[in-house]
Amino acid sequence: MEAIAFYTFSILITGLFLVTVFSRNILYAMSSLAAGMVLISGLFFIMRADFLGAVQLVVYSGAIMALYAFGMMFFDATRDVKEKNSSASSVFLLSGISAVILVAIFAAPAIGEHIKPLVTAAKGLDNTQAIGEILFTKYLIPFEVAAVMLLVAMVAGIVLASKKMDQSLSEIYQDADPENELKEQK
Amino acid sequence: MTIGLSHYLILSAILFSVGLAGVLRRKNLLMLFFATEIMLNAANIAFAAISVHIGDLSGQMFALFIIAIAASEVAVGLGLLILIYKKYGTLDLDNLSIMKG
Amino acid sequence: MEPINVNLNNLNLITMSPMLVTLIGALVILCIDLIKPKLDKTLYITLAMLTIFIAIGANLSLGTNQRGLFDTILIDGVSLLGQLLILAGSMLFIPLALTKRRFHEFSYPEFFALFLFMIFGFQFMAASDNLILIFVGLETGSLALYTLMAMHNTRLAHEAAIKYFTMGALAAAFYAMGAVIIYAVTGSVEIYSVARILQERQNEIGMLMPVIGGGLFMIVAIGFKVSLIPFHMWTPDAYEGASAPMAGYMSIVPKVAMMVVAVRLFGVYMDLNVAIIKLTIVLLAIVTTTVANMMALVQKDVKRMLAYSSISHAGFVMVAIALNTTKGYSSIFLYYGLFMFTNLGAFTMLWISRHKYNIHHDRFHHPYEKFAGMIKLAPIPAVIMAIFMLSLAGVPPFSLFWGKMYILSAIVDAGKENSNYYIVALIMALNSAIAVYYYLKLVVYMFLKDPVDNRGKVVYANRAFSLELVVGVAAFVTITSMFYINPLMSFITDLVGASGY
Amino acid sequence: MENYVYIALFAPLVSSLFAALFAQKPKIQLVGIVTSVLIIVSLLASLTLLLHIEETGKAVSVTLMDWIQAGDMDIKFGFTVDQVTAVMMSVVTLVSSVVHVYSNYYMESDRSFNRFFSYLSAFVFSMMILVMSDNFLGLFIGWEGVGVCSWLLIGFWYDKKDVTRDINPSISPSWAANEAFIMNRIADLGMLVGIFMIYWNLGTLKYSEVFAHLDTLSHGMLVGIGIALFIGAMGKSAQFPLHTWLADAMEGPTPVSALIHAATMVTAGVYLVIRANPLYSQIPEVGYFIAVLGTFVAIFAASMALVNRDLKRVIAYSTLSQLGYMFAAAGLGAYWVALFHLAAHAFFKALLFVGAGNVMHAMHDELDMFKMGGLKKQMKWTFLYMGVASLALSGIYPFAGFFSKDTILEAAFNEHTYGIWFVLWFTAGLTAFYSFRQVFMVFFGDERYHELGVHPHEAKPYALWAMAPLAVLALIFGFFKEDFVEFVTKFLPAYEMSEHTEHMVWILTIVTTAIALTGIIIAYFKYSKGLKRNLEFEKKNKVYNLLINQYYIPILYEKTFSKPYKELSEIAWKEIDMEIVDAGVDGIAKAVKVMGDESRKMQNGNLSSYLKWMVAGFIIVTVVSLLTVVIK
Amino acid sequence: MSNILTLLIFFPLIAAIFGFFVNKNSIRVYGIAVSAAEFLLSLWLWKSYDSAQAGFQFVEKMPLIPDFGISYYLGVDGISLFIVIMATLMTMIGIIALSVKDGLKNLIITLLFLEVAMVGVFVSLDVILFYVFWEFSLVPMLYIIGAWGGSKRVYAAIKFFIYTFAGSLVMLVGILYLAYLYYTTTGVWSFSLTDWYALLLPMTVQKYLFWAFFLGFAIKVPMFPFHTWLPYAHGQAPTVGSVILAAVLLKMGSYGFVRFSLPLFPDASVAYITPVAVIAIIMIIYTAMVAYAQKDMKQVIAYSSISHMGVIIIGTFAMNAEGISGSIFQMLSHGIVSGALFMLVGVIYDRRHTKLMSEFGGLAKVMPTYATIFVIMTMASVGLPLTIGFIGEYLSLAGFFKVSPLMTVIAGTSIIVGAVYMLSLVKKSFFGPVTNPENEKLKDLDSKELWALIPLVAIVVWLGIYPKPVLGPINNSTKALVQLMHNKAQTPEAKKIILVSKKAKEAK
Repeated sequence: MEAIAFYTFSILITGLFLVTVFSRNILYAMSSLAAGMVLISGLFFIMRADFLGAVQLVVYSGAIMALYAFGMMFFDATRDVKEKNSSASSVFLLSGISAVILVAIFAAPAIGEHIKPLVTAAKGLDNTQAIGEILFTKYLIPFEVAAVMLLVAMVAGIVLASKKMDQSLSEIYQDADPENELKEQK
Repeated sequence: MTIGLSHYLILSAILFSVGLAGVLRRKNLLMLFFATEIMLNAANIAFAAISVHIGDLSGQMFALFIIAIAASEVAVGLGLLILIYKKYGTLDLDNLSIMKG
Repeated sequence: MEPINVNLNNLNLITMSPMLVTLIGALVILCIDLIKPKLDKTLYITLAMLTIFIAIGANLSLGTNQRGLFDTILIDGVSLLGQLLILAGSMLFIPLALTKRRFHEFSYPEFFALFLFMIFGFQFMAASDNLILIFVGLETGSLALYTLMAMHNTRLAHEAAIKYFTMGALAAAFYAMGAVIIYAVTGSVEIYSVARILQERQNEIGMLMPVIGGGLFMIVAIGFKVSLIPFHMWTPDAYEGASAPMAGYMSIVPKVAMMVVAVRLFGVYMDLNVAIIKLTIVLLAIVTTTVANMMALVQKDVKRMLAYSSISHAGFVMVAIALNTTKGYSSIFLYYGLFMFTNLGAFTMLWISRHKYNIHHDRFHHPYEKFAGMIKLAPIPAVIMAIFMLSLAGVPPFSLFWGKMYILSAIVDAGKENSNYYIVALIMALNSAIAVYYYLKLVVYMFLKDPVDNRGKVVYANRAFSLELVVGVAAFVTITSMFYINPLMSFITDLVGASGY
Repeated sequence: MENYVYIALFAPLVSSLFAALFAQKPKIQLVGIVTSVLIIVSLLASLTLLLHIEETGKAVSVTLMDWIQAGDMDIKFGFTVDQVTAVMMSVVTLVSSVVHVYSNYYMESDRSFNRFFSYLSAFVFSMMILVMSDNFLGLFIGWEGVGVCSWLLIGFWYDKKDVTRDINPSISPSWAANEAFIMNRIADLGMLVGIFMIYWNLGTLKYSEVFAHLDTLSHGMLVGIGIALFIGAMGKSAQFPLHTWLADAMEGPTPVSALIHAATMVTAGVYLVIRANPLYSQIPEVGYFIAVLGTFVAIFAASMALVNRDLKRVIAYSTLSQLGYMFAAAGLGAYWVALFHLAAHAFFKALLFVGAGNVMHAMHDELDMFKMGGLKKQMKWTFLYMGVASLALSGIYPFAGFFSKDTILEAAFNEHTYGIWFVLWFTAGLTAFYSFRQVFMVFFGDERYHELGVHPHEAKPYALWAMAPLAVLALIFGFFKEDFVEFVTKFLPAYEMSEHTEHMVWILTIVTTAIALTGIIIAYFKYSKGLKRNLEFEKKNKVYNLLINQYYIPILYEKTFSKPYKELSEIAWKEIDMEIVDAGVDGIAKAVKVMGDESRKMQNGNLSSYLKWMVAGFIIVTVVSLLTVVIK
Repeated sequence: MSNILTLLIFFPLIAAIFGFFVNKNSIRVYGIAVSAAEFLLSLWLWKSYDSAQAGFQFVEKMPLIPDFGISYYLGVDGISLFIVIMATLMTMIGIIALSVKDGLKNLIITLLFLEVAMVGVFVSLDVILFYVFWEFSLVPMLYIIGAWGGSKRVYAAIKFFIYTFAGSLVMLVGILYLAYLYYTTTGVWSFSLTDWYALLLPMTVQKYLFWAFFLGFAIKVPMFPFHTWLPYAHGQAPTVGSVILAAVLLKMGSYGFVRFSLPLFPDASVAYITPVAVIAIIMIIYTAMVAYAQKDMKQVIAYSSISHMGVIIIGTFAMNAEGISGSIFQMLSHGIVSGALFMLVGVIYDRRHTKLMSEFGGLAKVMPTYATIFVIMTMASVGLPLTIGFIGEYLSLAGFFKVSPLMTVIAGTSIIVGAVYMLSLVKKSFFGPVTNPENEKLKDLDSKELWALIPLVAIVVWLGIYPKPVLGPINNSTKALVQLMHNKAQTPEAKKIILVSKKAKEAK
């Protein structure tokens, strides 16, 4: 059962992401990305990492994709993107080799074996509870920092996308200066 | 036939490479960002799988934070994209090559 | 489900104090802006400086070798040093906002808030050995940094920010993957326990591959941030696009933060004596230094040249990581400490000469021609700039010579273990000879050529007192280095040694 | 007596410095007078010393001050006046005095009158150091000092331009001066090497100590030292193959030729051999070589003198030839004979040169003897002086040359080196021939000078008076032979003829005189009347051409040394230094730059390729590392 | 006055900084006054120097970076004393003779900075301190060549800088390695030369270190084939630059050999006598030939410098007191003589703005005083006895004769080939008729130039006749040096070749 689900999901995810990567249409790409994300959350559920699956679903498929969608609308990117994609061979070579490398590493017998869990929650808790416990004890600080990071992202997003940036103060010459810079050029 | 850790890891590896291919291939910055999301997701899968496999929660936490990071990156990245879109009117990275040499 | 009891005393909250200070500072600035917009930038500059000042104080008051907050925060000597360097670099940066010309980024309080957030992020990088926290800190800092760059709001700045951002995203993916691999063999994301577990397991079959693989992924991520070739590609463009002080800042603070991470992470590998990683680091460092030097030779813009030069300096420093000696690690911090003043001084000199319209070149703000004959137009700035260049070139008695000497000495010392290090030392030494050419090129333009035409004021265009002050401080530190090297080095060595490196 | 030593030594120095003060001023007669007087003072001091030594038989030694002290080397300015030195000093100062006084006349209208005296006195000073020094390095000071003075004096008329002449490649005073200096330097290297050998084997350079410890050295080492020192002597005394400079040195003013290139400096080599007699007497094979070389030079130079038309060059070759005699004697161990000939030769050869100076003045610096003739009438005294000198040179009784040269021949005979004797004997005939060829060409026959439009005149009386001492000595010096022998053999090894030779003396004398007279007679018949240049002969005759071209040696040197050296230098500079060494260095710099330009291309500004580089870098690093692991 | 050396170093430094405040028009007098004061100070140093002692005097030691064993450690012995005096003298004379009009103030200040570095190099007994001054000396020289030089000045200046810089970086690695060896042997860091002298190094290590130091010094000297920067530097440098470069900066290299290579690596030095001597011989003969081929007066003298430096190297590697004393004396002699020659060429360059020999001819007639001094210097340059040039050359060759007679004979050709190019230079420029009408009205030396040159002439003659006041202290210190080397030598070969003078032995 698990195997079937895994393979189905895997193939679908891979296929969808391939579409994301290779599609000419930005809408398709985004849709397949979103779908892939959803399916990944499915994988998480299979693994019994319920909380993660939920977060994946909410944050990725919800928030992130929504952001992308807004961005896409802003960019008026519904039409096909004309890309002069760089030579496929080098791309495939590079990504193929990295896949091989990764597989080679992951195939090592030591991976995931003989490891004692270090960070565990109290026994008998389900996944979400366990994560909650850990998140607010062990990973409290990363959690807080992540909050700041999101704040930073928010401020950054606001600053970058705001009207303030439309006119660059760095590029105009202000008259507050006694000397006229243009004159200096002569 | 049981699905072991290595299955997930290999899936992760494949997805990582798919994402990598996208990053290398894409010229449209927005779509390039999509590809980076794929790569991060690949890592997430691996983390979750290892975490579940060994019964340690750090991996899942890591995945959680990666999701947060991905979200933040999207926010900043989109901000930057909007900025250059306003200036250049396009998201094609080939146009961004004033600086070279 | 039982409630979790956490003893506040065990948390050791004090270890967070420097970060908290910066965080509060950032939030205060944001709040002030919300409450009363359109306040003058001097207010924010002062606030930021105050914040950093307090943070430095908080930092200095910390004792070494303590952990806090569920062991995610690690305050050891290295983290103190890292934080100090980060804060000091930031302290030097902030006054550069007070320029004569108006520039986009400094006109908005968000800039200063983001700046403090960035420091906050980097501080966590330095003060943690938890890969998650490092990652989050890294991204906080980096995202803020991208924004700060873009806020310069010129075409080049946007281009630079995008390039930096995109490559950063890729590097982040590599970091994540590296962490996966490490996690997969150790079950831990905390470097100290990673070290312990690897030590236990290192002789198991099939360990070598993931250990090395993880290391290599991390090398990409770290190499990206400290700009090792070939992960350096963003560096020249980012420096060129960013404003001069930001470029100077980027050449130090994020690198220092990442160096701390590198010391922690590769320290593990060094202790394990993984020859491949050692070799890779050394080779990358050699390639970085050499190729960057060669590329810097052919630059036409001073800022871009300095970008390549900072790459080559990073490569030079990187060798010290592979040595795994206290002296080596200490000299990294010494080097960056000295490099900070000299390089920021040089960038500030560029900043002083920054003007709005390109005169000499379509693309470049600071082509060499701009400085031609500077000794005749502005003798003292010319001399100071020359001192910075000579210091960067490693000409004694200026500060970087000592840094260079310590690193070379550390490399030579390591020759006892592996005689190939003598060759490394020689390569590095000869690289300095290549490097001296491009530094001299500027000196030559300033001292040996006649002004291109009568545009004397160009080199002063952006002059302001605070900038001069920074230059003065930097010059002072650069010139008088030989008198404080000893206390500084012993301070650093004590701290580094106390951290067990 | 020490004071006399200092007076003899330093009077010329004072004289030189005094003249130097006015070197750039126009002529001041006082300078000439003062310098002459100072040199005469030196002469008087020398003579006093001579007498003193004659009386006491003891050498006078003084040490002026330390000079070089390094390691174990301790060299002082030490001077010692023994019999040989006293003779040399007297000869040098005497000739110098004459030449100084004479120069007042000869240089009277020269622009650089004062400078000339400065140089001339400086030369005397150097020469005095050379002969008076009590160690080899002091000798070397004088050795080089006279070289420089010779350089200055040969090149005295430095502003003359290089001219190409038919018999000499390209010559001017400055050229000749350089040639002389450089050739001497070649020999000086040999001398230096000799000094080094002495120092490292004996630890000292002082004559007395060196000669006292010679027996501690191996024979090979002695031979080495002997050869090295002799190489030095060869340069200064212009022995083959370092002889070419002497003839060219005639570019200098004639008094200079008289003093330096006839009487004193060129005999320094002979002096050195005499001085080092304890050394050379232990290595007879080297001595024999010296004798053979001297003999060869004697006839070699004489042969060139046979045909030369240049008044001064003829005398120069004769000097060369006579130096050969001296070396022959010294080489055979007859040191006092060599010294005796040295002294005698100094007198008559200086006289001859000074006489030639008179002729040159009269002829307005024309030197071609074919353009002279019949000067007897106008220049009676000069004719007389030159006649005396030529007779002395030819070895006719009772002139000085007779005694000295005869003794050399006897010595050669005595040593059973009959080959040497024969050649020297034959050379005596040649000597007589060319000497009188010269006398006849200049003073007898048609007055060919009219073609040049010159009106010859006799030199001023004081100049003629000044020459008188030389003439007198050329006449009578030979009669002092016995006293001389007695005097110098207190220091030099006595050279006794064997009984057999004693018996043969009369026959030898007659034979020698006979050949000399034959030479004179032939010369008389050939040159005293109706002389015309036979251009056809000069063109066709190979022997003539060989001789007039100095056996083509200057040309050979030019072609084998000077020119290749110059060309090699050009190659060294342009091809090697610039094209290889420097270009190599620049090549490295350029290569670095090119590599910079090449590697800069990877920074092409395109984000996509940046990303690819990053991944490629990762893959390269990883593949290499992992492969290493796998291989291991 | 125990810290006279500090004064000697820092007086010009402070004067240079004060110089910024002096008005342009008065800077010349200021420069002369300061350099003269510095020169007098160095003479005072000589006066207070105890010639009878061989060791370091006026020693000052103050920790600078104590943890790393770096200290401010100064001292002079007979070997360095006179080079210091020469440095101050030549600076003073160079400033007196300055004919530069543009940027005179900058030039004088730069010269004073250069003086700091020069004095510092020779009085430092701490290796890092030495290195600091050594490297720092490049900077002012770069500026002097590059700013006041000829048409290719920038190229020449950069070449000079980078070439020497590259060499000395290799040396730095050697220094650091040696320090590390000292540390591993004794457990303390120290860069004090006197401490290092006590270090006995194994032969293999000595070999590597020898070459590391060799590269640094050889480029500075400069030794073939690292010499090509020199003709450019000299050819392009202004007169004062050439004077100081030839007189002092080149001596840093040869001084380095004496001060470092020999006593630190006696065995390696002995083992490498032959290759080094071969290089030196190539320098002597080959560069003499190149000098002969030159068309430019200054280039002749530039190449002649290399040739003379070859003799110095030969003397240094003689490994006995005679040769080493000779080479040190030759350093002084070459400094004075080539300095004067460069100055003389500068004189004619000021008048005619050309240095090509073909432009001249017959100058002796037009400028007799000039010609006289030139000839005196020529004679000193070719090593005429009773001039300063002879003693050094003689002693160097004499010393090396003990090591290898054959090579000495070959090296001894320097007295021949030296005469060839110098005399041909004199002939081409000074003798013959005045062919170029431009030369007919040239002025002879003016008083400023005479003031600069006459002292040099006086020194040339004085030290040629009575070298004892200089040679004595040199000799004392050299003997001690040789003794030290002998004591340190480990290989039998080195023991044999390093020759302790008998007097020193007896004294013991």
